[in-house]
Amino acid sequence: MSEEPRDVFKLSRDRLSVQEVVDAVSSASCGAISVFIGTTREDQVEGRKVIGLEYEAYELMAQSEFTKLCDDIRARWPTVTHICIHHRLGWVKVGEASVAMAISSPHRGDGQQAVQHGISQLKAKLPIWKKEVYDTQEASWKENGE
Amino acid sequence: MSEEPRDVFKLSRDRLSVQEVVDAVSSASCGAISVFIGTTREDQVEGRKVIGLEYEAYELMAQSEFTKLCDDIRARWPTVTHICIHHRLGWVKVGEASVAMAISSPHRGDGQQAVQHGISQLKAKLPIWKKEVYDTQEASWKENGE
Amino acid sequence: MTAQVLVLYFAQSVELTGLKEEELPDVPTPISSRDLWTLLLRRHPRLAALQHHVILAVRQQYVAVGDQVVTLADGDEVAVVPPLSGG
Amino acid sequence: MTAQVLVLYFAQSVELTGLKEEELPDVPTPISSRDLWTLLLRRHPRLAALQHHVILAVRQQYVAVGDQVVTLADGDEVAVVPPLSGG
Repeated sequence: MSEEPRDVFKLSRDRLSVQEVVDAVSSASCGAISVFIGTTREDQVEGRKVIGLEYEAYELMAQSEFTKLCDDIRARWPTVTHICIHHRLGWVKVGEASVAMAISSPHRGDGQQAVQHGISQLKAKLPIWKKEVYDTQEASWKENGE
Repeated sequence: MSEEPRDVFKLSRDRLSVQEVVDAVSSASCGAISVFIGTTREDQVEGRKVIGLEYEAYELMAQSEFTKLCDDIRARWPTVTHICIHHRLGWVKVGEASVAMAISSPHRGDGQQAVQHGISQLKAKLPIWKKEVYDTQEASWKENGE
Repeated sequence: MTAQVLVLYFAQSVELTGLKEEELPDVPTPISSRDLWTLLLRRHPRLAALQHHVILAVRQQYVAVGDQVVTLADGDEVAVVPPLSGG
Repeated sequence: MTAQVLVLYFAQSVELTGLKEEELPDVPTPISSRDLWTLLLRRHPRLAALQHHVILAVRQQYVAVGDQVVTLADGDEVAVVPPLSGG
């Protein structure tokens, strides 16, 4: 009755669908789906207003780093069933989601910890970059963990 | 620029929409939405197979306990912006979601902790009950924290 | 003094009493929550299956079965609350 | 020995070099990652803005700029990896 674990990764210029990310991890053997959604925050930086973010990725390498990330999660939380990350590329305006991650697990504790760890690792390891774009037409590249 | 915090609670016999729960907490001032979805797990209990769960609630009191739960979360994590819980009533068959909770916050750490606490409190405090129904036509009332 | 209260049953207590709710016209008040439970138990002896597992709710506030004294008014809701299992 | 490698630039390094990628026909191999970075820096002096903040990726594996020696073959991908900011 046990299912083959699924690791699903998608980079896309389209709006993210939370439902699609959740459906990708759904499993009759799981009682819990833990989800994190990162959105572009309205922000003021030195008097300039952030109007959106521009994302780019080293796509093939992002896929292989995602596979390592999944291996790491499964080593730490062996009960994790399915893992899905969708990340947007290109222009993401304020209020829209840039990343969604979902993990299914039989019980909720493991999945919630695994999502927290997974998002930290995604920010530390996946070759993806964003530039903050301001209402003044200026822009600046961001750095995680600043 | 700061928004009025929203506490949204819905009990419903319809299928849960994750998108609706996420949209209920979305906010331009937030960079993080943390979500938990509880689903009915396929399970064997003493040789009988669980085919679904039957939920009921003391509806008015559930609403007032939800308000207390939100007050408790906001006291512990003051940065929490919006909180939404949708809980299903009636028949929920295996694989479907019975509860979805979403919390938005400026940064992700607070929201993720708040969702974990929120789901524990929901299970401990909201006057909602479920009966496991088996393929043998038998059924038994469940108890959280067994 | 007595009050007319509306008693609500949930989950297993519906099956044990065969009722979802009933009006009780002459509940003494003030009354300890233990005496209130005993009164319900006398009306519905099968509720004994929930003994030690049940709590009450009076006007939508939880009250453990014990020494706490509650004051009831006409129209108040009293609920029988078997172990919770939401989520 | 030398190898012909494909260098990929991302994020700020695209703006500093004006390039998304370029073929380098004569990269010595084996080579330390520090010497590889120095070679890129000589071609594109503006990359100095990333000094101490950059790492490389060789055949899609991260390599810190330092003593580690990499062996390159024709067609290998080398990427300039400014500080990550996904999520």
